[in-house]
Amino acid sequence: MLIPHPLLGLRDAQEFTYLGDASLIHRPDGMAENAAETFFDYVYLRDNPAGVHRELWFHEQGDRSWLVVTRDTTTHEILGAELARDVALAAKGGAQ
Amino acid sequence: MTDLAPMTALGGSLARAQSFGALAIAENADLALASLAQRRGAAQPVPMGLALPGPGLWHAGNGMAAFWTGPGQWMIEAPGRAAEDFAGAVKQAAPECSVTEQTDAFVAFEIASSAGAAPILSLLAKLVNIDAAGFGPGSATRTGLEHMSVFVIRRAEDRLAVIGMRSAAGSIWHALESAAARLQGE
Amino acid sequence: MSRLSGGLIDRSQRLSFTFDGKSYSGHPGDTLASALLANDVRLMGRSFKYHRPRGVVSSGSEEPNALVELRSGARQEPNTRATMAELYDGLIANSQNRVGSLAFDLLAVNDLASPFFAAGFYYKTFMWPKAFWEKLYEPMIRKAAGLGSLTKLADPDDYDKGFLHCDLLVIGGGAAGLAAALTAARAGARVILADEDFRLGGRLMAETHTLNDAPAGDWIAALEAEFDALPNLRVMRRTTVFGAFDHGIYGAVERVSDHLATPGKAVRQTLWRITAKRIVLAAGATERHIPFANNDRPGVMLSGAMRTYANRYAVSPANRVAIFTNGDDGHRTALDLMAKGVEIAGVIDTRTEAKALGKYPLFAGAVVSNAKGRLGLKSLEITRDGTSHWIEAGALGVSGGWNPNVHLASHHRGRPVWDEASLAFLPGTDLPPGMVVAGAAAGRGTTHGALTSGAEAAVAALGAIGITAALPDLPRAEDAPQAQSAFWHVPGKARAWVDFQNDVTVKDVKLARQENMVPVEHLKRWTTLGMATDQGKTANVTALAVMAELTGKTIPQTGTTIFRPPYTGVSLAVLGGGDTGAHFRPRRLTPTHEWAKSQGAVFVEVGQWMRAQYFPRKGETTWRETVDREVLATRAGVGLCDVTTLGKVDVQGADAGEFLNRIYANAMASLKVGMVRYGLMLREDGHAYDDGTCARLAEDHYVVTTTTAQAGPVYRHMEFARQCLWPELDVQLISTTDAWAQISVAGPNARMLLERIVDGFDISNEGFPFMACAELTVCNGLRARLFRISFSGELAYEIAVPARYGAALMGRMVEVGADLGATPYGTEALGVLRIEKGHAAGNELNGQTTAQMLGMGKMVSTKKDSIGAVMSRREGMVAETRTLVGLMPVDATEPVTAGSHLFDEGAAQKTETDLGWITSACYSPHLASGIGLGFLANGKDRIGQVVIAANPLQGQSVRMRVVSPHFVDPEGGRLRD
Amino acid sequence: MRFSGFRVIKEALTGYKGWGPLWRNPEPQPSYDYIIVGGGGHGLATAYHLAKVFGGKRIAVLERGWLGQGNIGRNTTIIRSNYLLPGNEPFYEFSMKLWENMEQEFNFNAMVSQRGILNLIHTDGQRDAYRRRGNAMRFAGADSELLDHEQVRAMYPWLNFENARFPIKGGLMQRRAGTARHDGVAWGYARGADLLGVDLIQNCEVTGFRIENGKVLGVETSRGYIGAGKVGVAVAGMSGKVMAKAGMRLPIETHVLQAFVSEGLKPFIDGVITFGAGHFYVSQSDKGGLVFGGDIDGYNSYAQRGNLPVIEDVAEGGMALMPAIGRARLLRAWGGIMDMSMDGSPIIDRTPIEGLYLNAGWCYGGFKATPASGYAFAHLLATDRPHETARFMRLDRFERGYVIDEKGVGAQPNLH
Repeated sequence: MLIPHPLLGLRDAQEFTYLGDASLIHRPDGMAENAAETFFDYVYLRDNPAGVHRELWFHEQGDRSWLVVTRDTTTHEILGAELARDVALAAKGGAQ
Repeated sequence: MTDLAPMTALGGSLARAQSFGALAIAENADLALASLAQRRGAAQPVPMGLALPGPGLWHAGNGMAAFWTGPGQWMIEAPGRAAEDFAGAVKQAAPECSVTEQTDAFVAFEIASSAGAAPILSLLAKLVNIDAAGFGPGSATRTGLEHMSVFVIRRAEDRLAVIGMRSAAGSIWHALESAAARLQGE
Repeated sequence: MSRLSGGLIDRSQRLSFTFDGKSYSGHPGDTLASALLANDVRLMGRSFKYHRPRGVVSSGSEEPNALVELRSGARQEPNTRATMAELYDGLIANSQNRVGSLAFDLLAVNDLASPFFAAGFYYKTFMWPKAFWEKLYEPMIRKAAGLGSLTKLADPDDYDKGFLHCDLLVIGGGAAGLAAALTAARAGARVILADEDFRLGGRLMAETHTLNDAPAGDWIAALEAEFDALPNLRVMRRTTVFGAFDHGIYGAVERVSDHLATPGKAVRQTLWRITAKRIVLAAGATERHIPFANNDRPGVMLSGAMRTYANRYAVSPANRVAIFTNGDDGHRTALDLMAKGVEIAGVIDTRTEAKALGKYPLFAGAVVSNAKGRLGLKSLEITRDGTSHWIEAGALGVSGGWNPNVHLASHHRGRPVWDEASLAFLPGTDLPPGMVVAGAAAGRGTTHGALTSGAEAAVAALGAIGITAALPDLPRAEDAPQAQSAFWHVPGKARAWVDFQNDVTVKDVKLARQENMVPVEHLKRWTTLGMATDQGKTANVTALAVMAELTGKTIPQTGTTIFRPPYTGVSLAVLGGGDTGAHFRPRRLTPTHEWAKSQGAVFVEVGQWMRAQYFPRKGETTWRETVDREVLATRAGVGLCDVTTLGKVDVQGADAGEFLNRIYANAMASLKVGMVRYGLMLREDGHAYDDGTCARLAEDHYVVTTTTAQAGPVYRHMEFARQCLWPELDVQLISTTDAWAQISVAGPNARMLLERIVDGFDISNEGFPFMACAELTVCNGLRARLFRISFSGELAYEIAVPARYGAALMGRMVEVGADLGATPYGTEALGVLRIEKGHAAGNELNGQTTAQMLGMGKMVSTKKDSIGAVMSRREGMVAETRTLVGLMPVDATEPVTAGSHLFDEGAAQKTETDLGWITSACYSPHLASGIGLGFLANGKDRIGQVVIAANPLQGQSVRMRVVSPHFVDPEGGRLRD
Repeated sequence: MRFSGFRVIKEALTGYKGWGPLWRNPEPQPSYDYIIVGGGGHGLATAYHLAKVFGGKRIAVLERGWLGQGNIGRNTTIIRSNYLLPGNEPFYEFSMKLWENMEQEFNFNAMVSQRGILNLIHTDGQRDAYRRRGNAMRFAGADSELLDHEQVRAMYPWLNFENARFPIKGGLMQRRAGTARHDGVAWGYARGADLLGVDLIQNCEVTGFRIENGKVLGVETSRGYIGAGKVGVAVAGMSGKVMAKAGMRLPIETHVLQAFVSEGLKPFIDGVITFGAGHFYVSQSDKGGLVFGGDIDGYNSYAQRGNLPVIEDVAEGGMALMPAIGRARLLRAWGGIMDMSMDGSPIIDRTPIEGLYLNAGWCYGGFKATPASGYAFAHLLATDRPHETARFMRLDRFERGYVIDEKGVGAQPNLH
């Protein structure tokens, strides 16, 4: 597979380490009242779609960026890739 | 100056060098390295007057060079300055950055061709999954090589540097040596 | 005399070779198969199940019969297709899958018993008596099965891997592929043309068709000259593209030296990973045979292969040859052979309206219904309108139509589509992205069709990536429609082979139908159809057609087979690449490796690292003796150990403290500059992840250490936290593991030793207390880092210097500390020291344990959010009562063995009563007893009690006293002195 | 019809006239007491045991394609019970005992062959861990032996002992482990179930569940609605997709695992060998092919095909361990989709929806579990209580903190 790195172009997927669903970016608040429930959901439950999947890849043998890659799990077609850091910052309201 | 005697990454007192037909591979034991990372929200620095290159690039100037290693991160190279506290010097030049000594974190191998670019390209094809067509002089990237991760720098049409983990120097040498020797056998 | 005139062989040179020990000769340009035929050898192998005598069927990689063991000794290579083995001088080949000689295979008795061996028979028997399966039936079956043999000797050859990139990959160097490559290369695109053959041309070499009214060879030669001058075109002969993988990556094997006796300095084969923007598949087509009774006699072969042998290799399998065909194609063979002086016994054409195209006997509307000649075809039975007669023939060419080679087009699970007009499966629309199919593979099998479709495919493929290519002037070529009528098999009661190698007959397909094994995958699995080394290239479509006929369905309703990589067999050695053996994985050496070697150290693999395990001295006879000495020397004087392998991560930035607070279960932001703290990391699921120390060198600068094993994962995890979880924090990370040689200096004399090398730095207990750290210089100005931390329980430090000075520093410390008892120690002593002190390591931190089990439950702060904190409070984890304890045998002479399980005395020992296990064990010279660490249910409450350490695996059962895990200095006084 | 050697001879001499369909092709009934979704190994074994052991009647197995088309038809055929944890080991040992008697029971030769499995040891730490495991096996009633370097060498002298990156220091041996002919297992259970009256319905895809008031009433299928008393789902890699139709998210990800077979060779390897320092395990089939595999590809996938790097990785491991296989050829590679659970262990449990039961999370280890999985799932369906050996394989263990994590890698399915 080839991963379209947003800064470096197409890169051999072997340079990357796969983690899983990009929802792992959205870590719940561990000090909240309902943390037990939200963390169970966060750590263990997955949509596991047969189709478009947003997922985390780490460019371990490259620039050490975490990427959010959008990929179809039925065809392996890659629909896009972003720096996970940008995705995470956007989710936090663009807080700089 | 310390009275301890340094040892090269390959375990010798002298750097190793060997030729394979048109290709010469040499351990560069005197290369100083320091990493430099931008602090959050800070402007991109110009340490010691060296313009820092963008993603995938290497740039030389002022007797030094720099290559991009990640978003907001570079490696600064200084030939011949391995014995110095080079990171200290970089930190002084870029006090607002995070600077880390990396000289001995890596082993550098300089590969030169006496027959132009072709042997370099053949070697690249056997070593790493980099499309040589888009990897002209001034390119630098990190990639996998025989289960290791290395920086590959195209210093010139006929010159290449492979920089990898110092502790794996022997394995990297073995990979380079085997590939070069087999090219010779073809 | 089977050599004909002409052909692409070099008659000026003679190559000698042996087959089954007998010497023959051939010429450069021959394959083993063509050379054997030229020497009148028709019998080349035996079938898989019935051990039927077999001859060569094809002239290419689809060959099911002529499989040999090529070469000898460690280079012996089983199941090599004689049709693909290029002849070289001194070639040695042997037939396989036989007991006795090839002509008198004792296992041919299987053929006589064949009624008992019908499809699926073994599922129905061999069940009684039960014990007989492994003892009798199965060994018998295993011996009889299999094909060629491996020698159990290591493959002596070298192999390479490499990476290529191109705009267009052209797979197949026949008419279509050549036209595609020419078109694309002239347009300036980066092109790779790969063909499995050693010569370009594909079927152009096998036919007598002209191009621009001249022999096709002329055009190929001109083209090759032009190719040589195009730097943007890489022609790869002897290269099989075997698989289409994701995103335009194709696997290809180049047989660099397989045509030579030995590879010499080069490699035998190279595995290429080709990344192509676009692909033209021009893999040609494979001819089908037509099953009839005894159609597997040596001498019965594909009609197109017969043409290849005649035109390319100048050989005919016999002097008198017949053709059995369902279309015009068979007649071509007759004409070509006649032109070379071979006698045509007749063309048997299933079509009643068939016309002879030359002066040969024609049997129109007839079939071949039987064949005689066990070791080589002698005669054929021809049946027309219910009457039969026999004719003499030494070979029969069978032409049942052509199957496009759509394999690579289907590697992404695309389904080929049945085309009734051409009676073939054509590539569907669900091709791998970027692929265009051309030539016979796309059903455009005439020479003109192949050339034009190849060129058009290149234009279209390049157009899609913005490269404009022009159609070249293509040579004038034949474009005759090939009339053909569907005819799949000759009905009859005797066995008619569908799959030659695996001995699947029409009867087996019928039986599968009768037993409701109708879905094509059931058919395949029940009969083993298409599962032989040829993967059913010549069998599958025919079998589908037979099944369709039986069920009254159409062929597309019956199904298609799924093609999977590899297209043809790929040697495991080339897939495994060059570096195996000692270079299977990188070897990381510590900075003191060379020094340790000079001291006679014994090394041990620790993940990627090689570490000194112990340093034997003269007179020491066992490793234990050495280790005991190293441990005692450390506790009594000072020990030195290279601990560089521990991961080191440099953490900088204004928010470094806050960041580490969230990474570690315990607090790090509150750590004072110049101090070190032990830290425990949890995984987000609440289990212990890694431990180590965290040193604060400056307000905005920490150095984190990890365990050796987890250095990579922890760094990745920290980058995840930095980039994905808390990108708003100002933190920068970089690994510095290799940058610093780090040496542990442990023992009561540690300070005295260090005082001799530091440059005027106060390391007194007051000036540099337990858990202090500093940047300083040693040995006259060498920059260094000093940490006062202890893994051994002794007064201890770790000193770090730039890695290139590691060996020198170690040597210096041993030298200046000689009077202090300075002793290098290895990982064994390191292990003993830490077990004596009760420090958890890999055996305890195995990913299944919790902070609570490690006795560190209280370290998990409830005042802050940190990774894993929430999940560590789940019911099941809180309820866990096993805790880390020390264990000592009641009788000190008894062994303590890690991996023993703990039980109450007198309890029945089973899963339900299991109380825990011993994680680590060693002999403690300090206590003169074996000791262990272990996890024990309610461990804290059991201190002082006796439990049983059961190790039935090794027949051990030892009474153990439960003690504190801190065997040495439980109060920690030594650390702080 | 009963199969036997005598019968095979008789049929051979009389033109096979007596051989009939191995199972019927029934039309679906309007409703069943039990519907098993998934005609793979686990589904077929469940139906068989439900009918045979628990007296279940009116049972149907619904299969989207052909029987045994999933992982039962493409795996490396290994059976073993060499697990560590109490949540797993008794279950797999129960499975092992069922394997040992299944063929005589369902009258079909599935070629269960106990030629042993050898897990190689390369470090002292690994030896400690394997000793712990081997002892755990003993306490659960399984067999295990710890071999030293010399014992391994005596068994397989041609492994790479001389020039190995990771020297072989010994091995954990389970002699009762081995292989079974995967298709034969599916067919044996299918035929057995059919003979007990189970309707095996092929080409019948479940497209939805009819659920009212938190109770399942039946399933919508490509062949119409079918009512059900209880519905058991055993669809392996499709678990996420199928259970989503019932509105459930699972602690499961779907991944691709590749398996490989070489061309046929004369007997070379007797038992199963696993090489822990690389990613490689191998056995040799009765037909002569080396059957081997390694790690999963590592990314979520439903595509049923893998990529080249894993093929290379597995071959590298193979070459490192046994350089004598270099000149054998890879014949076929195929990818199956795996229901990788968050702790690497399976789930056999009720769901929050009444009447809907789940059998999933087998990762790439489902084949060896086939008999016990079927038995335990049938037990659960019939009695609403978990089978003794499967009592830890609960769906709520993740929330409650009772994970069964053999590898100790936590909630990351691609590492299990």
